[in-house]
Amino acid sequence: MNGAADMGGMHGFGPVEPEPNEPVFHADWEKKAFALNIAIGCAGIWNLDAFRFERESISPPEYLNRSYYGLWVVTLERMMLKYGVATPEEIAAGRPLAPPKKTPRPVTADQVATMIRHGSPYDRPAPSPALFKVGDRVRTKNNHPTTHTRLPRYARGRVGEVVRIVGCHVFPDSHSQNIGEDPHWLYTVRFDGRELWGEDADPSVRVAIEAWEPYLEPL
Amino acid sequence: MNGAHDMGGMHGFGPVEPEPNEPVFHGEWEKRAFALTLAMGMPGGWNIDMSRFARENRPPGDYLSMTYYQIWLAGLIDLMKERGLVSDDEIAAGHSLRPAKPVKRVLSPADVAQTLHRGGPTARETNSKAAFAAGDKVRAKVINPLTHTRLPRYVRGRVGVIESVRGCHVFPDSNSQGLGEDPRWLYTVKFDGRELWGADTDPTLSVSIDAWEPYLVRA
Amino acid sequence: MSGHDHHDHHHDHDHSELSETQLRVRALETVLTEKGYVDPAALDVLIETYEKKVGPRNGARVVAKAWADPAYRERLLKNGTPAIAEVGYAGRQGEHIVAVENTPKRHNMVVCTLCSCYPWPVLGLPPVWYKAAPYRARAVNDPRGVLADFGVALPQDTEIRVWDSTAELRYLVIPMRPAGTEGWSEEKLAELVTRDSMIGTGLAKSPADLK
Amino acid sequence: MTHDHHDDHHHSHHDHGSDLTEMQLRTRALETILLEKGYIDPAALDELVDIYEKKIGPRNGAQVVAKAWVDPKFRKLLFEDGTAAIGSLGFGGRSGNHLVALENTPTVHNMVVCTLCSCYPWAVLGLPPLWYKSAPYRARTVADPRGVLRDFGVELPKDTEIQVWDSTAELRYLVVPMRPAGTEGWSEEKLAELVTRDSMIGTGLPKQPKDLQ
Repeated sequence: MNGAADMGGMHGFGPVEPEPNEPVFHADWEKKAFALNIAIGCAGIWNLDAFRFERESISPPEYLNRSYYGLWVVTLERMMLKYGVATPEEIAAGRPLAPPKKTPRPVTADQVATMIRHGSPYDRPAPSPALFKVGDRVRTKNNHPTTHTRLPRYARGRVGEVVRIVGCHVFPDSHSQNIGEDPHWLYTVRFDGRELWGEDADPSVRVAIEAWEPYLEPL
Repeated sequence: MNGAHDMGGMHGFGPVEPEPNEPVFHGEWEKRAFALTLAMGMPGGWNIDMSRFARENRPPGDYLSMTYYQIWLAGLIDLMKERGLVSDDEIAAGHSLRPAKPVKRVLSPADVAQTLHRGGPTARETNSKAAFAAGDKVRAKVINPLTHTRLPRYVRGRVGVIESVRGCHVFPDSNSQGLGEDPRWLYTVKFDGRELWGADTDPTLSVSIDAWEPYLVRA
Repeated sequence: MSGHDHHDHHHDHDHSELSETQLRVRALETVLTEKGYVDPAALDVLIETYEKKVGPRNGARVVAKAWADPAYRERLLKNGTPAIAEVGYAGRQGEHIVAVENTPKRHNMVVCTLCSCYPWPVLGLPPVWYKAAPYRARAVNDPRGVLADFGVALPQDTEIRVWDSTAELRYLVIPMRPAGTEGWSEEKLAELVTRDSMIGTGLAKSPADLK
Repeated sequence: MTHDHHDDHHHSHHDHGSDLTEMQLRTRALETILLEKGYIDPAALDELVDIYEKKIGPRNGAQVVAKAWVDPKFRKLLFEDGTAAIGSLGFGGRSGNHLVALENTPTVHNMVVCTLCSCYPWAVLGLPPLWYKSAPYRARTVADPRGVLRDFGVELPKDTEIQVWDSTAELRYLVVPMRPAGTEGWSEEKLAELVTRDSMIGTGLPKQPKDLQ
């Protein structure tokens, strides 16, 4: 979707302001917001792509004016409502008013380390041979789905070169809508800066993205 | 400038919510903000393109959470401060703290009707020849200036057809930077919806913009 | 452009915001009048003009005349600005007006995705929704969805032309004349012309609506 | 770009008063609901926080870079199969399942960003700093990387090619900066001290030996 999150190439945000000796978390609630999301994220109720789509669906003014973990809290609430983990009344009351529909399988403390070590690999067996190979010139499609996609607007309808075949990966555009992992071949595609930003862009700049095969068409 | 104002094709803002029997102004301050902005144009000495850039040139998060006349007010204040007509301490104090800068003219009540009637035509005489004619296929250039432009992001790089030649008009990209009116040929360019938004767009949709010659190349 | 979809956010946002903005405007007006940059009486005339005098009734008269007078309609479609001046409307934000006509096969819709360009002389100042993100964002890529927000559904095969006012050209939609209005006077016809029908987010009223 | 709204600008970066307390309340409410419904184990939350606040951080990546400076065999593996290479040092898993190392050379400088959200190689760099997740970095890096480098006080020769990698999938990138001169014979530990977090994102360069005096 073309939400506020897709901000590559936007202007007006001012300079980058690194914070000297910045702490990992800026408040206790941020620690909780982080941990809650990771823990419940691994409980198999929803997937990461669906979580990202929910977050980018937050209205642009709110998205741009919430802090990073503020967005995590708002997104967690929306996911809990959407996936039946809690009702609006429970969120408002700040406590459960009924037992959970399905008995949950929480991640316990002793499982955390292995869960982190294992991570969640996205590569899958390939259902078909790859269409493109390294060195191929491709054009990204100019699609504007209202659902989740990982093809940023600044790179749509642009010509680039395949610089890596990553392998077959879960396809977020389908996975986020809970219509299956739908694995597709994934490539790293590199663009000349002038192809993205115009002929007077810095000639020394290249920008690469990862793009699934459905994003690409042969030149 | 790729600011939040350039929002054609964005998602996530929700439905259009027309207000039944909406008043022209939503509060006394909106009337005064509206009138102050128009009245200050004469003594201020800025043109409409400078005024538009002053409004769009602000952090996207702020732009999207300000109401229409709050943005007008913020733009007016920036224009006046840039020209030293007022300063922060005066705005804070709510009073003039030092003598005014001399200005060419002040809008008098008698001027109002006449200036409104005259308006600000942007058409200009020229002896240059238009590069394009109705029916020509053109491509909107990929440009991403940090300064003011009237070429929305959603058409950059896309191919359309010249629908009509509108004559020579003041060129905002120059006029907004005080580089003179720099009149250029102006065309209405028609784009098929699928060219803008992808193959599965409503085939009955076409979108046109008014584009100055420097925005276009022959396709 | 505040977030409409968050109604509570919108309102509590407004109360604290509003009083602060009222104070800022009052401070500005005092500073500018004390410095002599602005004549308060001129402000009142500006406000009076656009709150009371200039509004969509102007455009309705133009549309009604185009419906009733084929020669006028021809002149209007060929060159909007002088034709509209014949009826007495011209000037600021209407220096270069283009009239676009709806037909059974084509529906026109006007937007300014970049700010709020709107034909003031014939329609007055634009409504909030015209200047807000939901309309500006969706008019260009989902006009049928926007029409649905206005309760309007067009046949699937009707061509939809969206005009994004990116220059100083201002567009006025000439809606189709409703059936059953033969012999009507221009005044009566003008009553059928709604503001939204001249933007393209609505249709003209039918005679039944006037009963 | 006038920045007179600096305070507003900041406002959108960090929580201001009301946002903070609002967030504390909302988070507490969520935790209570999820805990009492049995969805979470509070001890697991503490463990998660402890791991990412204290255990996993940029020192992991510094160790990888130092080894790549010293050990040609490891360097070759790192650029052929980043995941296996960091795995051999015990790093991997979450946000490190598909790691790709990027080699800075005298003619090519790499920078990593996630314009769409905040993708970052947790396994080797821990959780991302605020600026990495903020709009100024996400918006500008793909279009004006040299401008962003200036914000970090870094100026590269005009003809150096700048490669920006936008992490749009689950690949996670680690920049391997050039080894500073004057470090012949240094141990991996000592070399690792020169490797700053920013130099592994591409917004900074490694420290020089004299910086360690």
